[in-house]
Amino acid sequence: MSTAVHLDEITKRFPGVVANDDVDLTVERGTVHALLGENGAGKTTLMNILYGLYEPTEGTVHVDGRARDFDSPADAIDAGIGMIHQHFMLVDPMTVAENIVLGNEPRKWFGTTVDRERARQEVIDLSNRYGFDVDPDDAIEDVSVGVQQRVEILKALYRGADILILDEPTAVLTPQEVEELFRVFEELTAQGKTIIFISHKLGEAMHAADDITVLRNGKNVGTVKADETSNEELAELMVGREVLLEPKAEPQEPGDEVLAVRNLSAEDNRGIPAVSDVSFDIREGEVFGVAGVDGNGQSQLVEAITGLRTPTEGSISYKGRDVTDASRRSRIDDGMAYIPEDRHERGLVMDFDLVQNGILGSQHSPTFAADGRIHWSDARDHAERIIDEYDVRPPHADADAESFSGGNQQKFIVGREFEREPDLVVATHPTRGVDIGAMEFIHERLLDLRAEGKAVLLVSSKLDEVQGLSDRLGVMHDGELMDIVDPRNTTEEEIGLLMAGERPDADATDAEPPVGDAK
Amino acid sequence: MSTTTIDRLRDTELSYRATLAGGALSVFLLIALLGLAFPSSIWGNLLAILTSRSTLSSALRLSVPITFAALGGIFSEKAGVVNIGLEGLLIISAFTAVITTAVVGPEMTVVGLPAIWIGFFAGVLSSVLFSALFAVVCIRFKADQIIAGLAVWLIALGLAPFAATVYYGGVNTDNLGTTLGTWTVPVLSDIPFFGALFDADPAVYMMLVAVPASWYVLNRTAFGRHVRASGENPKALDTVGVDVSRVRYAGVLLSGFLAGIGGSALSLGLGQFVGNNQTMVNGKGFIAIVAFLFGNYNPVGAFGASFLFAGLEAAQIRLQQVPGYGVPDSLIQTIPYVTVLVVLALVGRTRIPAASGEHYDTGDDNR
Amino acid sequence: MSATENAKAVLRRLTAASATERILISFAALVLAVLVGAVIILVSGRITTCQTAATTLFGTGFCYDPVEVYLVLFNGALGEPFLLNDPALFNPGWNPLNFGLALTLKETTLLIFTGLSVAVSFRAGLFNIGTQGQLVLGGLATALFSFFVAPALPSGLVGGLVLIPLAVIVGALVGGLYGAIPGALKAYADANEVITTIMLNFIAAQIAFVLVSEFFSNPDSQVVETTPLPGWATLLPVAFPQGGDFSILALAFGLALVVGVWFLLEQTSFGYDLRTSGEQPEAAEYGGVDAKRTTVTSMFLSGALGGMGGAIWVLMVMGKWQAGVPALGFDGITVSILAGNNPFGVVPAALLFGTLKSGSLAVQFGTGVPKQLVGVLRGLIILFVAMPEFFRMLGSAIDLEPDRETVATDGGALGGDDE
Amino acid sequence: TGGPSEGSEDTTATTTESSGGEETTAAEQTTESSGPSANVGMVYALGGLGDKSFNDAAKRGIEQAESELGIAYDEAQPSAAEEFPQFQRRFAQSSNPDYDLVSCIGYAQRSALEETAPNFSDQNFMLVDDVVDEDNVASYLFREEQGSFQVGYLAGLLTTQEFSAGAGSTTPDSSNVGFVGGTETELIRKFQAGFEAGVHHADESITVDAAYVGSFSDSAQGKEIATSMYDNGADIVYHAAGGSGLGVFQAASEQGKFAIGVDSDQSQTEPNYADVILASMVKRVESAVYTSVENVVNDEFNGGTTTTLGLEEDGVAAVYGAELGSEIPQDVKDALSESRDAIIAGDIDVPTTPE
Ligand SMILES: Nc1ncnc2c1ncn2[C@@H]1O[C@H](COP(=O)(O)OP(=O)(O)OP(=O)(O)O)[C@@H](O)[C@H]1O
Ligand SMILES: Nc1ncnc2c1ncn2[C@@H]1O[C@H](COP(=O)(O)OP(=O)(O)OP(=O)(O)O)[C@@H](O)[C@H]1O
Ligand SMILES: [Mg+2]
Ligand SMILES: [Mg+2]
Repeated sequence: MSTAVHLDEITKRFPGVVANDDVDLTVERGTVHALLGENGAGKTTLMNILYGLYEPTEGTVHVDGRARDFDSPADAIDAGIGMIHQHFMLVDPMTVAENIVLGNEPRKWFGTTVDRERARQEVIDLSNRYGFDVDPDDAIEDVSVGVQQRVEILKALYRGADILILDEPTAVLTPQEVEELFRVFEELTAQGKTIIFISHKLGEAMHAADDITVLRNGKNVGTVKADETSNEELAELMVGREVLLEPKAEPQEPGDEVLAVRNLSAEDNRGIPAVSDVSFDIREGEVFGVAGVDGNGQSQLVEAITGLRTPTEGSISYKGRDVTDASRRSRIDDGMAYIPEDRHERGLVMDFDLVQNGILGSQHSPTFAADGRIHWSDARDHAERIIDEYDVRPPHADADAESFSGGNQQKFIVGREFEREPDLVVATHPTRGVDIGAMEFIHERLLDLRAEGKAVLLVSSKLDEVQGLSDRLGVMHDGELMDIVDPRNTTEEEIGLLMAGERPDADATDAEPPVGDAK
Repeated sequence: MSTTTIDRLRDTELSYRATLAGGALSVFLLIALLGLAFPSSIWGNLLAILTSRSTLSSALRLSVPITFAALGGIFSEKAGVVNIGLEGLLIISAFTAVITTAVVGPEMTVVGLPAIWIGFFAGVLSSVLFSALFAVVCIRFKADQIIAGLAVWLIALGLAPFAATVYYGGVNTDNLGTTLGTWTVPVLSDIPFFGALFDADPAVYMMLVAVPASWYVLNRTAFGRHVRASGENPKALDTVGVDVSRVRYAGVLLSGFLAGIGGSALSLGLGQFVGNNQTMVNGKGFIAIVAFLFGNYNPVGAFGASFLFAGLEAAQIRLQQVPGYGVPDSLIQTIPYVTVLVVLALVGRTRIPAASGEHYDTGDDNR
Repeated sequence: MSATENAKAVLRRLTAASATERILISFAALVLAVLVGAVIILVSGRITTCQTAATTLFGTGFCYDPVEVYLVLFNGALGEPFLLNDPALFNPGWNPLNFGLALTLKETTLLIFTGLSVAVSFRAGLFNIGTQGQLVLGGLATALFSFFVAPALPSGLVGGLVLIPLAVIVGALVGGLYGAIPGALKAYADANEVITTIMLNFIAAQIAFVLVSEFFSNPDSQVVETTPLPGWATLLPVAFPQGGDFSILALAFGLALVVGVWFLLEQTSFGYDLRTSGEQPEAAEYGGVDAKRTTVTSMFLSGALGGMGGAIWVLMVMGKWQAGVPALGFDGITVSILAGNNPFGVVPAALLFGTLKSGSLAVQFGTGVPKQLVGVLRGLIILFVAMPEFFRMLGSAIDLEPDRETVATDGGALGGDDE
Repeated sequence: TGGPSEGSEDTTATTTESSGGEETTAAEQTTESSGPSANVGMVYALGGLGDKSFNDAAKRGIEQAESELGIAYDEAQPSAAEEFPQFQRRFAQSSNPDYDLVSCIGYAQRSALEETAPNFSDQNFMLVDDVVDEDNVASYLFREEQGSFQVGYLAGLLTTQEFSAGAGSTTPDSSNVGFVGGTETELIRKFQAGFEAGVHHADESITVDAAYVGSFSDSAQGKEIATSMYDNGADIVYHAAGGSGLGVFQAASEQGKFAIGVDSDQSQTEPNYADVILASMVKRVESAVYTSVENVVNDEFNGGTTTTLGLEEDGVAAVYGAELGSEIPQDVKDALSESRDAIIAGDIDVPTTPE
């Protein structure tokens, strides 16, 4: 086995931050290498350096035994490196084929014109070679995330990549799609390709990788063989202390009904049906979980419940009152808290400081405003209290929201919403992108609320999270609530099948058209 | 102008076009019907105006500056740089074209090139240089594009009349006594109505070439794809090894080039630069922005919209002269603007390139 | 971070410059514009012809002397307190209450209104180019209202005290309603406000022209204008010379509005809603802000301020409405940009542009440099204000950049410069 | 080629056309010589100098006064109506030099002057095209309808016959002529009214297509309008549109038709189009300006009076084009002198508002 990549004492400094601190990393050819670490550990930065997006402040990159000085991704591509970013780098309105050949378009007519036929053919050939199923003529914005990821991989392969870097490739996939991806890994390594992938998930790394490197605070804290380590060892390496891996909600007797959703349907922004005929209810002291792969209507469902989207059909009643057409504000005033999935877009005004962000949603409430005038001193006390109680760091109420890390932003939002003294908490992906410490904290607070008799609607694509916290668990697929299960008596595989749109009694419903996977 | 609220509207795009085209067609049919039924009524007059060769040729001529500026706007904005300074580019090129011709001497020829064509190219060059300044400010110095665009407009709006006053003693230049003239294709120009297409200003022919050419460049060449990617998702382009800044510079310079043709054609078609008030450009650059938004960033659509505005203007000029009905001219002059409003109210949003107006940064500090 | 997020972060940091930084940048932009303007003056001084050189640099004579031009400009705007070529320097005959200063303050006052109008809409995230149209129609409404109501009122001070406030309110209402149109089109039909306001400017000018020329024209005049209002129905100059077209009352009112708008934006729930929708519409919606209503209300407010500008133009400057309304609304955009859309910033920005405008006439008179120079300067100022990054780079190149605090756990978001 | 010319050089060289614009600043004028016989401030109409029409006519008047009466002058070209009072006041206020007369060109200055004049009762003003009833203002009006009648009559006579001269020609079967106005105001309607009356005096059946540009400086629009008229069959188009009129001449030239100029003899001010300019309705703004300056120099300023100049006073007249005039048939010319006499005698009553 030869060495494909060797990173030698890489240090990368950003203004005010050392993202990578003297990192060594060796990846053998033809292997799968996992990179683990908490948020902000420097994983992405390290890989961006390998890909030529960033120049290291210190240290050298060796590929195939030669020291390289990449000025741009183009150089890295020439050296046979391909990278699939955490957020896909695809041009939405362009087709699959257009995206794959972007920057390397085959030309005709003396180079003046893109040879579209040849581009299509090359894409088809390539995807056949690796057994991918993609239609070159689909627009990216019309295909599923899984397909988009395959397009990204094809894009790298089209450029002759031998070394593939994938940044958190499994974050948005169903367990089945994850399995499929790992199968692709095997196919690729069998053909001599080298794979480096970033993950937060210990199990995946153990399962799919040959070697695992853990980063913490920008430093390499250890490289281990996947078959010689344990979850516990990895977790400790990542966090630097022992952690509680799986939250468990103790059973508890629920009280009165708080939220009742009946036959709810809603459309997405494009006017395409996104939620169809969903019914469930949540009672006091109960956590109702919603599991599903991102983009199966959870967002629209939550938006309808919280008043950000008008349902096309069905009704929502909250605390015994029909609120189907009630405004967002009236729901806030009525004690509905909401941790939105997108903290950058919705949860916080990035240009406002925490004092101002602390009253987002309460700007008209008598607590902070009288006669239309805001009491800024009360608002400041409020923000400082949240910062204090929810351990927001650094504790600067006057700093703009933008200047806080994702985890701290999330803690602030969680604090603000929990401090509303809500009757219902709608929490979507409350721990997305936050590190394990913060995750633990948020889980504890959610369970506290439950213990206080509040109702919680928890939406997450992290199966272990919803499974561990919920009293009842609804699984969504293509806008439908496939089933409501008892999370304590259901296996991950069963839930995974529901997420993929297959009902357990699949034999019985075989005749029906496969639900939804339109792509 | 936040782009975050703008949805992906692929599905409605077709219906958008259909609505526009259908609307225009049905209005025309209605006029035709009424006109044929009551030939001596206002509708009859209107029909006669709309089907006259003179109106067509006027509409073509009037659409030249708007179309070129709109094409320029498309390239710039598709590449991710909102260019609200098109008006300024038209002004600066219109002025430079005339002053250069005047300095060279309108009757002179230099190496076989008549002075007026030297002026024409000088006008284009000035607009390219101006857009280069804009590009550097926006791309290198990450200026707010809208504000920088306004600045380009304001500078041109001050500079051209200023220079005219320095040189001529008044905000208007003298008349050159010569224009770009017309090119007439024999035989074809005798066709009724459509003959206007073959008996037109040189700039009209240029426009009729530039529109499909722009479409081709945007949709069929690698450069065009890079332009689109740069406006939709610059990082995607960057990560496949195409220099986003280069593409954006090219897009902005191209917008200067195209707008420059429009500006030169505008003033040299008349042989004079008028610098009063909003200058002779008088909002055409802004109408161009409306035109390409209206045409959904498609060069052909933008031309269609420009032609619609110009056609309304041409019809309006003729309608004014129809005796015996009492609508004040100023009211007729609002027709194009009201039309735009009504259509916008009915059709609503257009799809703006996702990353246009935003800076692109590789995110690293040492490159 | 995705590309757009990343780009947005950069954008945010650019616009979220601290107040001191903003002031520094505005000042630097002014200085740089003045320098570039000086070069333009010199160059044009070579293009034009004259008998004697105004200045000689590097052995070359120039017809215009930039230093003189700027001195004349500011001296003129103040009403010539200095004798530029006289050793005595101070003009003993200078009276602070003069025409030159009145002209400067008149422009300043009008620009405060239009600058506020634009600032309010920009803060709400709406790119309102339509202040001009709102001003035109608001002014017309004021003129017509006063014209028809004045006969019913006792003339003199009492009548004025009743009529003028009402007339301003009418102007504000009409301007506001006209501003609400693009607001509603944006909110309910998703029509781009940049386009609609540009269109509405054209339409307003034409409609006003037709209304006046066809129905309300002054029978004694060749010009398209309304019949002049009686003196008591207009804002008369207090202290300043008669005919100076400046009323300190209007300025006081404008300054009061500055405070009012600031209060509204920063201290009230409505202001919070407005700013939130301007910064991040999604977050506003999330926070229970009715985005559509806020859009319409903000545009109404912006239009009302523009309409008041028109009312003041009619009541203080013209005493009637006349076709060919000056481009005060467009100037408001530049004022607001220079002010960073901050109500308090509007005052110095308006004063600067008012000074430039008023001084430009003195420049043309005193030096022969065409007054359009000021238009160029205005554009340059805006251009430089748009590129704070340039000054940051300049600043760090000559090591003026103050060490800014970096929050420890943050990715250096406050650390600013990526170059 | 620009820049200062400094002492030793031939000073006349700097005022020749070849070196671009001219420089007339206050500083320069006053330091120039032993002292002019009078100082005059000129405030031109919107549209500015270079219109080859109205403002340029006024400029000719002041230039004539400069050379013949030895006065000095400064000029201001307002770009918006709001600048009128400012420029008027600056001249009135100035003590260096102290202006003996401020000439306000164009009706649009009236309301400004109504405010300025009483504020500066020691300052003499003159106003062209409208009346300000103050003792220190001399007002000058013209009977534009009379001159317009004359050119209308000419157009009416020529359009019905076969006539070809210079670069243009008419067809006898045509039944319409055109009128292009600047902005639609009472004053310009007078031009239209006179023109229409003249045309109909020749032949009742000829229609006059009339349209307004909306501006005195939008020659592009002027060209579009005139082109549409020629396309519509008009042989001759008369304009009263200041600088916008240039477009009318261009359209005529491109279409091989005729145009009639206004205010100045435009076959001379626009020599490029002399081959299509049949005639011009001259309005002798220059003589109004000259006369008022002369009055001031002679201490005979006629403040508080209104001078009305018509055909009789030679304040307005139809003058034939420098190039085409000689080709106009004599019988047409005779008819025009007849109608001129008839108007002066009061036998023809020319309306001042269009039908
Ligand atoms: N362009 C940048 N400018 C400044 N700081 C940056 C930049 N990119 C990353 N950082 C900082 O570097 C550190 C490492 O970030 P990086 O994105 O590599 O983390 P990560 O391990 O990939 O985290 P995650 O698991 O959340 O993706 C973070 O503290 C981040 O704040
Ligand atoms: N280019 C950059 N410049 C400045 N700060 C950056 C940059 N990129 C990332 N950061 C900062 O780094 C910190 C953490 O970055 P990271 O990539 O982990 O994203 P995150 O905040 O966890 O977001 P997500 O929710 O997308 O995971 C944040 O404070 C972010 O603002
Ligand atoms: Mg990462
Ligand atoms: Mg992250």
